[in-house]
Amino acid sequence: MSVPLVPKLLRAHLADLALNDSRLDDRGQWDARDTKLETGILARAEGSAKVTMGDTIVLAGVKFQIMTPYPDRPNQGGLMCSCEVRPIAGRHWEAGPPSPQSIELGRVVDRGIRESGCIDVDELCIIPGEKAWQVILDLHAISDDGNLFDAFALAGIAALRDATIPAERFEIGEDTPLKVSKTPIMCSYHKVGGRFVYDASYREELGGDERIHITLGDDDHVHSLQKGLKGIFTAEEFDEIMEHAKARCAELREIVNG
Amino acid sequence: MSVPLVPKLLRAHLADLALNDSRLDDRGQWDARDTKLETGILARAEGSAKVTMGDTIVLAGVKFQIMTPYPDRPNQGGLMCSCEVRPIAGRHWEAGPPSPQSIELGRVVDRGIRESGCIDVDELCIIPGEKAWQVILDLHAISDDGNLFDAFALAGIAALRDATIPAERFEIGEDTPLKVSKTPIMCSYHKVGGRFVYDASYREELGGDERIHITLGDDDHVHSLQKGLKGIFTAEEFDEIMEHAKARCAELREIVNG
Amino acid sequence: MSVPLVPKLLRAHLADLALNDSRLDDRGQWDARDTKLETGILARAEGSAKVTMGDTIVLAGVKFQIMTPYPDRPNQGGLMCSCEVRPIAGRHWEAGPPSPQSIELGRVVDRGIRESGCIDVDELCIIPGEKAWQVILDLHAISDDGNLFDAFALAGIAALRDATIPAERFEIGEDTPLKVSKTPIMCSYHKVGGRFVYDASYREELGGDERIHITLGDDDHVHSLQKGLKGIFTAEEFDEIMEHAKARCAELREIVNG
Amino acid sequence: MGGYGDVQMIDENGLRMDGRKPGDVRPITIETGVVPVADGSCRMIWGTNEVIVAVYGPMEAHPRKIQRQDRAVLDVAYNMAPFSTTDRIRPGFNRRSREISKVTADALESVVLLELYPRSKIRIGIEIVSAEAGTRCVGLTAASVALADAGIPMTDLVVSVASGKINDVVVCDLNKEEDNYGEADLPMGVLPNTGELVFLQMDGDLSPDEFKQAWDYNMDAAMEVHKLMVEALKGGGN
Amino acid sequence: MGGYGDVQMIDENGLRMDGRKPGDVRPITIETGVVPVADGSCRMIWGTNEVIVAVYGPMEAHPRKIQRQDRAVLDVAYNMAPFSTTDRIRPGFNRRSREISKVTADALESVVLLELYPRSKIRIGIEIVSAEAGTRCVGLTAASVALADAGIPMTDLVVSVASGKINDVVVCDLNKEEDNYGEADLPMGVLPNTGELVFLQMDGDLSPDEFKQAWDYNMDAAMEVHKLMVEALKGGGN
Amino acid sequence: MGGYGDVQMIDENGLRMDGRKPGDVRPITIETGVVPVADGSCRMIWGTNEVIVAVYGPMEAHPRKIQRQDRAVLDVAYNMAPFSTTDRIRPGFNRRSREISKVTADALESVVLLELYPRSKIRIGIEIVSAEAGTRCVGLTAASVALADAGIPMTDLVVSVASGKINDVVVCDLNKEEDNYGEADLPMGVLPNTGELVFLQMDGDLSPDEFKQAWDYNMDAAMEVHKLMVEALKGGGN
Repeated sequence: MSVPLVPKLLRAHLADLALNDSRLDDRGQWDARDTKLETGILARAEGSAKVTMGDTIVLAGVKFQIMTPYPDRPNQGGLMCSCEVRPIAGRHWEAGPPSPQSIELGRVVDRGIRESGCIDVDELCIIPGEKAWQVILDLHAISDDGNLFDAFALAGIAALRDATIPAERFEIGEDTPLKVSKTPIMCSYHKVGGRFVYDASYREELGGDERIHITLGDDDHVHSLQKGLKGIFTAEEFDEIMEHAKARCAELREIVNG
Repeated sequence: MSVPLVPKLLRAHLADLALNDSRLDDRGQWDARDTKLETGILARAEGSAKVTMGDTIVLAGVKFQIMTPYPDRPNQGGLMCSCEVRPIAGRHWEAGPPSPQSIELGRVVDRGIRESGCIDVDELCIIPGEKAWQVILDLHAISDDGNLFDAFALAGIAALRDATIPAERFEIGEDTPLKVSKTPIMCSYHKVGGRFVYDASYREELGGDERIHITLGDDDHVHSLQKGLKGIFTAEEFDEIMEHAKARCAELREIVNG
Repeated sequence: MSVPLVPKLLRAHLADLALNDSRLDDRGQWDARDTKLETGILARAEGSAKVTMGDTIVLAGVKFQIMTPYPDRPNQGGLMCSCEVRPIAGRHWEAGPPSPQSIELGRVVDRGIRESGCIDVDELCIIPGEKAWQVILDLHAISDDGNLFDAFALAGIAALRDATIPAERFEIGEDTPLKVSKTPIMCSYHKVGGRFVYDASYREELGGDERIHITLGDDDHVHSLQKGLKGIFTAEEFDEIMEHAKARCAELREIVNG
Repeated sequence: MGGYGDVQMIDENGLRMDGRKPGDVRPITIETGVVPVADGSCRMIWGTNEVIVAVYGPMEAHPRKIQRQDRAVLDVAYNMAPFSTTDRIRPGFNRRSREISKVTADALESVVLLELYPRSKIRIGIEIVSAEAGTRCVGLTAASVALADAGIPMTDLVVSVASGKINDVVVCDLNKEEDNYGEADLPMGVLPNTGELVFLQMDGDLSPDEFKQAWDYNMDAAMEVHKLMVEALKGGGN
Repeated sequence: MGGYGDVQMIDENGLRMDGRKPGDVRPITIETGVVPVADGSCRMIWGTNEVIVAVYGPMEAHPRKIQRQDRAVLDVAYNMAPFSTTDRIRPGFNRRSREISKVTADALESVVLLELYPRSKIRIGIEIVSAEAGTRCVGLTAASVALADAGIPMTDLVVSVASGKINDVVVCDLNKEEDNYGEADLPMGVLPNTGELVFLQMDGDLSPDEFKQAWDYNMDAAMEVHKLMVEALKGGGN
Repeated sequence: MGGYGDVQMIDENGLRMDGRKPGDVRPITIETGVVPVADGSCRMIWGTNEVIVAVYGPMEAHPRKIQRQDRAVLDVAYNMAPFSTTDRIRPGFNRRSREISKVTADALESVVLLELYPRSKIRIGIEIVSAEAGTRCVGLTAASVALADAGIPMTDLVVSVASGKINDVVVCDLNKEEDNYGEADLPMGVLPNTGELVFLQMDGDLSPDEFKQAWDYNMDAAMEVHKLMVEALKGGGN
């Protein structure tokens, strides 16, 4: 991502809107954009999902490979999560080696899914010490109008839930659905115009300050947190965000599980 | 290769020459530069060739390695073709990672040789599923005065025909000549001054537009084509080129086979 | 390392000092800065050393890995020496891929140690053809005020002498000290103000010309030499340097062995 | 080209495994405006290929060394998504993608009126999200639709089709199995208004007669696909 | 988080394997001025972590494209030395190091008065020469001491501590074994004068109540460590 | 240095396996003008080493950051062709080649009158197309001939030779087998008119006396090779 000059006029405008408790697209502070989830949409992937949040669109695809288990964990397969934002996704994404921003994006989404323990890597073992399944979740941005974090996380867990282990193709038994025991959901908050808002658009990200990413699992258990960018926040601000995240994650979990 | 500013004067001059059916070095539209082929000229290679076309000079060297056959093709060895143009070869070739131009150069030459099926990869198998010969053809430019494509292709097939499998050094039997059953030959055409010419020099390339590379095998079978660079051409132009290529490839094939 | 503009004033000042047989810090031509050696100072390394020479500080750490011996040397383990100078070490060291300067630094220090034969790689074999110890010596600069070469070489041999093979952790017998049979020592000389001086500071390096690195072993045997940077020197200059090196290497060898 | 001539892919009636006659093209769907943040975009489904293209620009060309004083530059990034094929593709640098990006840019630069936008850049991202065979053709064709959707002036659209040979029979628009076992592949990029070419590659083995047949199939198919492109751009493609 | 809940790491008296109570921090030593050629520096020994930080600048920011017209940029390079861990770390590019460098820079940019030095750069090199657990916290904390040692104006120091969970018990400042077998890790970066935060990450599994406990442990520990930092900067730390 | 002292490489008459006496140099052929598009060039065959060098320039130095206001820069690219050795060499970045390029540039910068060409660049491409032993010496020597062939003013030619030790005997100009089993290698770069040095490396084990002998062999050999270089430049070398 190239570094845009901080748009001072945009910042001033966002601050004005915040004073009137409004946003660029007239949403309230905690309102989400229209969110749609489709699964099973990629012909070659073993599991897939497409998430649309306003003008943000992402795809997730699951593939399987055979791996040799690590010597210290002979009974375990693996889960790998990889994120790519390529020039298709927006004027501000240039080709080239991964930027610090996209590395952080991948790692934060990966952690939210992995740390929830939603995939039992012991169940991926085929022959202890010799063969196991490696699940690879690839996240691919199509259109970035902000909040790729949440879109990737949502598409990612939905694609895993949609996935089938292609055992027949590898000649090791029958195809079976991948077991996914939990549904971690990420909610992200950006400080825009001096206050935190939910589900920021790209222009809000551009004129905003720090952001906080929260991944919650079943029973409001916390699985991952990340504060990104320069900025200071108070414990009270964090508590308010956390309360919203609990409610919103539950809503989104319904969509995935339903 | 650094991007030279398009030399407008050169283009104008080339257009004038074309109107008078002439070229920078007084050649006719379809005339080749003086072409020489020597083989067996590199002390450490298992097969080698040097091609001189005017002031363009290239070397080709063949080496052999032991490879494990790919699981889905346990009875096959491999053929790899690699192209390098380093700073020695001309003022316009800078050191650094491979440029798009040199990647295309390598891939086009590689395809012409590989797609002809001139090497039977089944014959390279030593022990099915375990050991096979990998033939590596390295193409190396010494002096680039244009048309590296044809020089590389010619040196490449000649070096393969010169090659001996070094079985003794690897302690697996006696040295035998590498079997090469066909003789694919590439001819390249550049649009210069509004018409296509054969065997362009570097200055013609610099002031020219698109180029077309044709690899023909025995009986005028087509093995590979590539159009390079910006430019539009008609079916009639292509037919004329193809007719010349058939005659010229046959001439060059005589030189290699002789 | 970024390329500093050659500081002409600094060069002139250094030339003046040389005329008066003096140096920036009042040392004589062959005088060393205060040199300190500590060993066993890194908690996670199997052998370690810290060398302080004036304001130059470096660390050396030894780690062990299991390697498969090379097919042509089934009874040998390996010794690898790796050098890093990262942005912590000085204003003039930028992050990024290794510069030509740091590559030379690593290779010269590596050769001095390796060529002395101080580690008998046959003794590192565990099971012939299957398992052997690979000794990895990592040299890490903390503060670069000149003459990293000598500091790295001194810390390196001292860390090897401090090292214990961690056989227990790898479950192959008892921990034993690494055998180090010789004590190669490097002395470096920079041409500053038109004459060679020993143990140059960073500012002397900056305003100096060529440098000569000499590694001597027991009985004044020569193990490695390297002339670096642009510059011409005479056989007489070299002889004078070599005489000093013999005396100084013996002194430093006492410190390491003691 | 795999060249396994012993797999039977044409039946006794001269039909292909998916029921097509030798000269038939796979089913094609074209949709524009699918990337909301882009200046122009296109999704093309061609057989089970699915390709998404976004166009950005004209915009400032940076770094400055890529600028041309007298025209715009096209910056084409063709990429296969990791999940687009049966075996996952590792992301990152890839010579094949670089080469396809380059020949695609070469073809499109032949029709875009670059001199209208000196010193600027037009970026074209081509993502193969599901790959069957002929992705470079689908990518190039979809890119010309996306450029038109972005309102970039062009002398013509570009239609790209590949014919090939299976079981010694020349057929149009190879599908996946045909591509795996086929003996030749001839992709072309055609300007439908004039029949001129801006893109040409070929791999494999074709006799002079076979070559002529494959060429003709491509030309006919290009005219057919062109109609669908025009419809999609008129708003009827969705 | 390894998540091997069956290794017993808290004894019957509620003490941890190294004898600490759940809320205790490991022993800490802080020293400044340890890199003679730097403008400011700090060595922090925290348990068996050993971290050295050097600060250079403000100095000219180059290449020019990284310059900001209205403020300084922080260039943070966090790195684990190859010999800093039980298994050697290969030098070179590393996504984890990049990410930690970035979050550390984000945290420090929140307190350094960057607008005092337009167009300049402040470089912070963080070298982990011996790693136990929590190196990112030690690196960030030591970096704020080194910045102060260099005389760079800041609104506050940053103190970073991580609490976590082992055997279903929330504990402060995980050591190596606890980190290997622990079930959660919550590192925070706190401004001791206001209790505000500039850094926050978390991995693993914490119920809402456990999360609250871990948060509180971090806050208390931060205040304790802050005292040692102030002492070191006053010259009493060595 | 392999250091296998048990392979007998000197016979009872003190002759080496290729019939040379200890102080003898391998046969050498020198030819100029072998790269037609270059400003100067040289092919040197030395034993079974074959090296081709091309010189371009002085020309504009770009990118501008490599320019020096008061002198030209030398851009040396030493490379071993993939087919130049028994086992193929993978193309691409290589620390050994980088280091040899650097020491070669350092040596040549000591004799080229760089200050005649401020802000410009002289590029020297050194390709080892067949390697025996001592390629860095042959490359440096051939480069000085190619510079002279290009008409670049120099204070002197550079002649580079390596002596070494096999079976505890010091010998001049190691061949391939001697290099594989030898115990030391001392390459030097000499200015034949003054006997001064611009290049010096050494690896292995030499006693003070052995070192003196190897040094003297190099000096004598350099004078001998110098005559062949002068002949080739006068036009008699072909």
